[in-house]
Amino acid sequence: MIAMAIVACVVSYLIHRPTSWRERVLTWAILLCVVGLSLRTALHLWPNLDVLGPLDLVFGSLTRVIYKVL
Amino acid sequence: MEKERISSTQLVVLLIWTTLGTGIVTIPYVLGLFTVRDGWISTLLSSAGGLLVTAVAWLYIRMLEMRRLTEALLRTFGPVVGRALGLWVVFWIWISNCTVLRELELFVGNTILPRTPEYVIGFLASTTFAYAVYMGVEVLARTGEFILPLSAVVGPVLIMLSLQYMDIHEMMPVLADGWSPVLRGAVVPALAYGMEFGIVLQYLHAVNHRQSVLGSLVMSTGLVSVVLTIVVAITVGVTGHSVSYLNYPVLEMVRTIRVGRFLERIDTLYVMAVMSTIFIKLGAFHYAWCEGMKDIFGLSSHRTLAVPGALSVWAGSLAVFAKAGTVEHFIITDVPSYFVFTVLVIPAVTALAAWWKQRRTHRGAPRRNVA
Amino acid sequence: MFHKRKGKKMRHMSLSLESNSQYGSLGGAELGPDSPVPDTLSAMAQSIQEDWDRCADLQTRIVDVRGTKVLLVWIRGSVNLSRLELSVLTPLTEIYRERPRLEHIQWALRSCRLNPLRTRREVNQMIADGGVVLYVDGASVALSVDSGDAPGRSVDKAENEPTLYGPQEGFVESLDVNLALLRKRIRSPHLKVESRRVGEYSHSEVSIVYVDNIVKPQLVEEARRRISGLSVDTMSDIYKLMELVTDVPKTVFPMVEETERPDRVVGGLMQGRIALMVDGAPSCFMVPVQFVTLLASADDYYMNFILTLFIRLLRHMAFWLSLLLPSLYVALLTYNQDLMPTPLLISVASQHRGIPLPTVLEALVMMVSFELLREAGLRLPRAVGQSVSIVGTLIIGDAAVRAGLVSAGMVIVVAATGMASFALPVYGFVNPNRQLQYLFVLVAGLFGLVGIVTLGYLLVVHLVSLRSFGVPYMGPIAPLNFHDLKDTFVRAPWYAMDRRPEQMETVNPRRGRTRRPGPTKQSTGENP
Amino acid sequence: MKSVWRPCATLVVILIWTTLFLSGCYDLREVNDMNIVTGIGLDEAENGMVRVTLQLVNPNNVPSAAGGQGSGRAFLTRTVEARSVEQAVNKFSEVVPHFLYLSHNTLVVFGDAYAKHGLSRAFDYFERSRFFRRNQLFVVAQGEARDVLAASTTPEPLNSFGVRFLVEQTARRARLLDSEQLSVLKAYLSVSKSPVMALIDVRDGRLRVAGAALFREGTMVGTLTPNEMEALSLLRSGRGEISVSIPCPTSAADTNTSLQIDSWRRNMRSSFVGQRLHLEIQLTVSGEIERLCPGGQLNKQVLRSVQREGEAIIQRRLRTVIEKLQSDGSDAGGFGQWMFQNHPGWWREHGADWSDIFQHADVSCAVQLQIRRAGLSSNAPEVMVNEVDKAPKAGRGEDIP
Repeated sequence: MIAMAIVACVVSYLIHRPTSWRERVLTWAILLCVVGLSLRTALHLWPNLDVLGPLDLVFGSLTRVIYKVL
Repeated sequence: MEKERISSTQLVVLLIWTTLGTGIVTIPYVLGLFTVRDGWISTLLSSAGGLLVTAVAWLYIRMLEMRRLTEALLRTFGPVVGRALGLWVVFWIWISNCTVLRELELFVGNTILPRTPEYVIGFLASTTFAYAVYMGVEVLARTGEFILPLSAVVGPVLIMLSLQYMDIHEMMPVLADGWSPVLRGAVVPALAYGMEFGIVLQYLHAVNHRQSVLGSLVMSTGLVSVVLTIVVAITVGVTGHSVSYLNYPVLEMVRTIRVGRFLERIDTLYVMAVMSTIFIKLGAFHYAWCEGMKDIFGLSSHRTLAVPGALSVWAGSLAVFAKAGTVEHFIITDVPSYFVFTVLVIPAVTALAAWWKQRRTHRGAPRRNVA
Repeated sequence: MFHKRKGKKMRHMSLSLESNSQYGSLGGAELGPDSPVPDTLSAMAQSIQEDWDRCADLQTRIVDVRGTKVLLVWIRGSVNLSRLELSVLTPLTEIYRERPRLEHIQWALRSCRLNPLRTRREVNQMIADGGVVLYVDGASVALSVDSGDAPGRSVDKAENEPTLYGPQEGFVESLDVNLALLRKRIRSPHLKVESRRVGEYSHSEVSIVYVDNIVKPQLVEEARRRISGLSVDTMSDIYKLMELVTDVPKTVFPMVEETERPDRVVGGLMQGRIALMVDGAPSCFMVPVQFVTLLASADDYYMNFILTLFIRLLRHMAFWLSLLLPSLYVALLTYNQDLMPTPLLISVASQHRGIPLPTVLEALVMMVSFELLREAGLRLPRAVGQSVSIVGTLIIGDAAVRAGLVSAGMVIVVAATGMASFALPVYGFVNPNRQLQYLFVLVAGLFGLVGIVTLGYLLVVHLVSLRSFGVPYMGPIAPLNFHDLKDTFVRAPWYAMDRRPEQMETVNPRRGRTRRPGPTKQSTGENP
Repeated sequence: MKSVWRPCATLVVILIWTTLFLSGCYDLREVNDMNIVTGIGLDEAENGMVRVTLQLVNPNNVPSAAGGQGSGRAFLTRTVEARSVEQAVNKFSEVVPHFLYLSHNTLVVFGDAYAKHGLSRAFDYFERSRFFRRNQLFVVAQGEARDVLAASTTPEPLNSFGVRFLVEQTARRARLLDSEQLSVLKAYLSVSKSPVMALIDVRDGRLRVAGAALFREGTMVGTLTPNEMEALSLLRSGRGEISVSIPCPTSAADTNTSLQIDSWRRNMRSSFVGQRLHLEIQLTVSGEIERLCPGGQLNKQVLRSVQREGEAIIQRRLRTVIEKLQSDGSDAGGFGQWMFQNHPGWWREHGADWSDIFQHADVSCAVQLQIRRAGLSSNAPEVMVNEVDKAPKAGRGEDIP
């Protein structure tokens, strides 16, 4: 998966090359994110990375209220 | 380059696929957790979600014309607050798309490609929507239009074939357990899947008339809830109480079809049909994401991030929803209020803020007819 | 709306009779400088000799007409000599005025079409076009006499698009004849023909043909723009033109409708499309084109409209079958065996016992050998071709199965695919389908039906993203246009097709106002 | 700049597809490397083990139009013992070359010992596995499932198809209720909780449908004979071909009047006598005459008496089967389902004790028979045999029949 991610990132950079520095930075940031996320998935690094945690905390309890009301 | 436009028919088709794509897979399952016999009432009630979105969209368009949500946020709240809110919206789209892609990976992996790694399935899917989004909104809409007749043939045929196993008594007695399970069951279809219609706010720039937006919303809400109701009713009628423990009840409904010795085990076809509609859904969300990023970061075109963004959805789907149960947990407990906040509250607040701003600038001056 | 592909380089390199200023920079050796015609015969003869140096087929002849020397130049073979004799030489001998001047000679030759030529370039062009150039000593212009008779064949049956019913004439290699074939069918001054010369060496005539009170003006404008931007050395066939004026060069699907049938062109013109013709090409092509029109055959319009429905549907099916059949078979055999009925699976399994190749490879081998067979049959002379097909049938059809190299099912599938691809009315679809097959078989071998659906989806995205001269390729299906669906899967009866396709945005959308036919009240004798 | 990168991008796209290729093919299964499983048998073995028998197709021996008739049988069976079904199925990879392909399974046979011990432990496996479809047939073997799967079903070469044909053929005549996994599980999950499955018997290596197995909550509690099975199917509205024979009053033993019943409707009413449930079943049956007693004439009186006697016989048969159901404690007639649908309020209070209530319920049936057709002749031929030289009876001035 990591190999796939890296190759795909290079390809995506080649398919549409960003024109300004801002686009370049953003593109590279996202691509690095991709590689990072796939590293995390493939190697189980940072097992505590929980994007959903905060969402769950805030909205999960809100939804529970909805269910309770009904 | 002439501005790309989509017709109201195309918008309706796009919205229908946006909701039905995964809705048809997940909603019967979610319903089965709350109610079995009265599931069809819940899906009928779910149109409330779409109608809420329509109301907010009406308010929004009245105040902010045909501007994209992210664009409007920047104009109304200024570069800092607007960007922050815009990022919130973009993140919402991204995480929804991750959920959808993860659902697709699980669905395909669970049913027909058990041994293929999920990331390969996800990658195949991401190439499709990356390409479609790269080609622009017109292409996306047309692809939806092209798929529509195919599904419009396959769907009814599957439903007709499974009707022979349907037992209407499985739905009797109506409301035996009171309204509470029915209402609870309606929460997810209305507040999670209904809210997905809110994606339309990112498409406003591409639609021809403002009336057509509201009309399309109402129409697709109606169509989706009718289709879902039919599907849920038949699924319950065919599979009975098994709905409460099956992961993919509609799939099971299709799996029971057997006509003679020749026509059976056609569930793979159903998986294929669902797959192609989910591709559209992914594309629709991803296009909205790309346009949002374009507004927030001032990019030259939505194409800039079409491919990297698709890759991030691919990697994100697997990283965020690592465990299988996370998706369902997220959909059932977090998504309803999360989506309501993002799709209803933010645009409504934006519209009100725009109204307030307008009033402040016109204070003292003779009142003009804004609408 | 139109793609801006043409680079800057191409735009200012256009070459035609009108754009003389470009001439010098190109340095064409055969044309000589763009100077006026010399004013003495000897100078004229010399300049022609210079320009046409080492051209053995050039014929010059100096005639003395009562004291005035007249130079005649033409190219052997492209001029009808007896006509030259009759229309030029004989009248010249009948001039009785001494030392006749240019205007006298013009008067004597009044029965011929004479054109003044003012520059050396014009002179050389006329010689190259097969005309006779006549120069009168001391004149400031040369004259061209049109007595050309380039070799060519007569109007014949349309070999590549045969139909059962309807007219059988096909285009030939002469633009004039082809235009006449069109004029024969549209007898109206509204049929416009705009010609331009394209090709630095060939100077081929390229014509834009349209009906001016039907077609959308912007379409003609776009065609003019694309053709005037061309810069090539020769333009001897329409295929080069096709590639050079298309919207999307990177697609395997035909983006123009090629035809050699005048009746088909007339039908296209009436839909508000334009035809592009090239002198020397026995066919022409029409733009814009839509996918569905490419699956229509001329026969559809000559046949009963109810019967057409089935045949059209069959063709649409043939398109997708020729694309997908082998890959579906591979997917069913290697991934999705549950889709097959059990008895069929059992019989397939028993067929497959002992076949050494994996199914994907078996399919690829069969497809390649079929392709080889087809190519061999196509290139060989007809007499040898037959023996190739016999050998092929024996080897592939029978011996390979008996030897247990391939399964009988695979032979059937590959043969059926071939059949389906030959059922397509436009040859432009056959090759893309045959080659995309391989891609589909590969993904079917990797992911089964999931792969096919994914690649199919990508293909659909590609197809709907295409535009031909601004008109969506997959219209009227996506984007949907209910009105235009009248001539897609069905061919509506003519009385119902009273409007031209809306997606062509014609100026005059109405075809006619014929009522639905049937007995009138008087004829049935119903009470009033 | 871009023009240099484009071909590069193309190349790398090809590269990435290649990497995809390397990770594909995980699910590839060549058709010649598979054993197509068409039947599964589950038997109880010693020490709580389960004996799983698989029926595998032997493709070369399946007769086909191309003439693939080999010398051996079209299928073979293999047996493995293990602690559970899934373990046994996994264990087959050690026993048979070529991998098992379960997607085409069409028949599941439970040995009666296994069934009496409870089927619920097998249900989850069959429901969860992606290979099985819910349209496979569940049957119970009278004896060992292994023997059923090994028996010959000529002329059908494949045993499992043969069994399926047999069961479906019988089900069409309403001797059996539908016995597919879907309906079995639906019945299992319904409030009546009483599935019914076909019962297959092997005698001299040949198969026979021996009736039905009655279940309560997944445990086999009894069997019904084909005759009782017909009565059970009358307890639910439906269509079929059930024959009812009425003995002739005078003639020898092998003559009788036969009726063929083709459709019926059930109506029910419930009432309470104290705590005791009283169920009133009203059955409307319609059928045609298949045969009349010798000398029988279709006049009003005969018709009425045939109808009366038919009604009485059906009523008797219903009474027997209801008593059987009550004594076995199986609510296969779907009475609980009916109570739940029509009296959900009552059910909420007393539903938990249903099996007890049902066992002590007072069930009465009333049958109404309608004779719709009389076949191709009106009277039996014997009526005319002594009077062929005379005009038919009506011609002689007698009452028109």
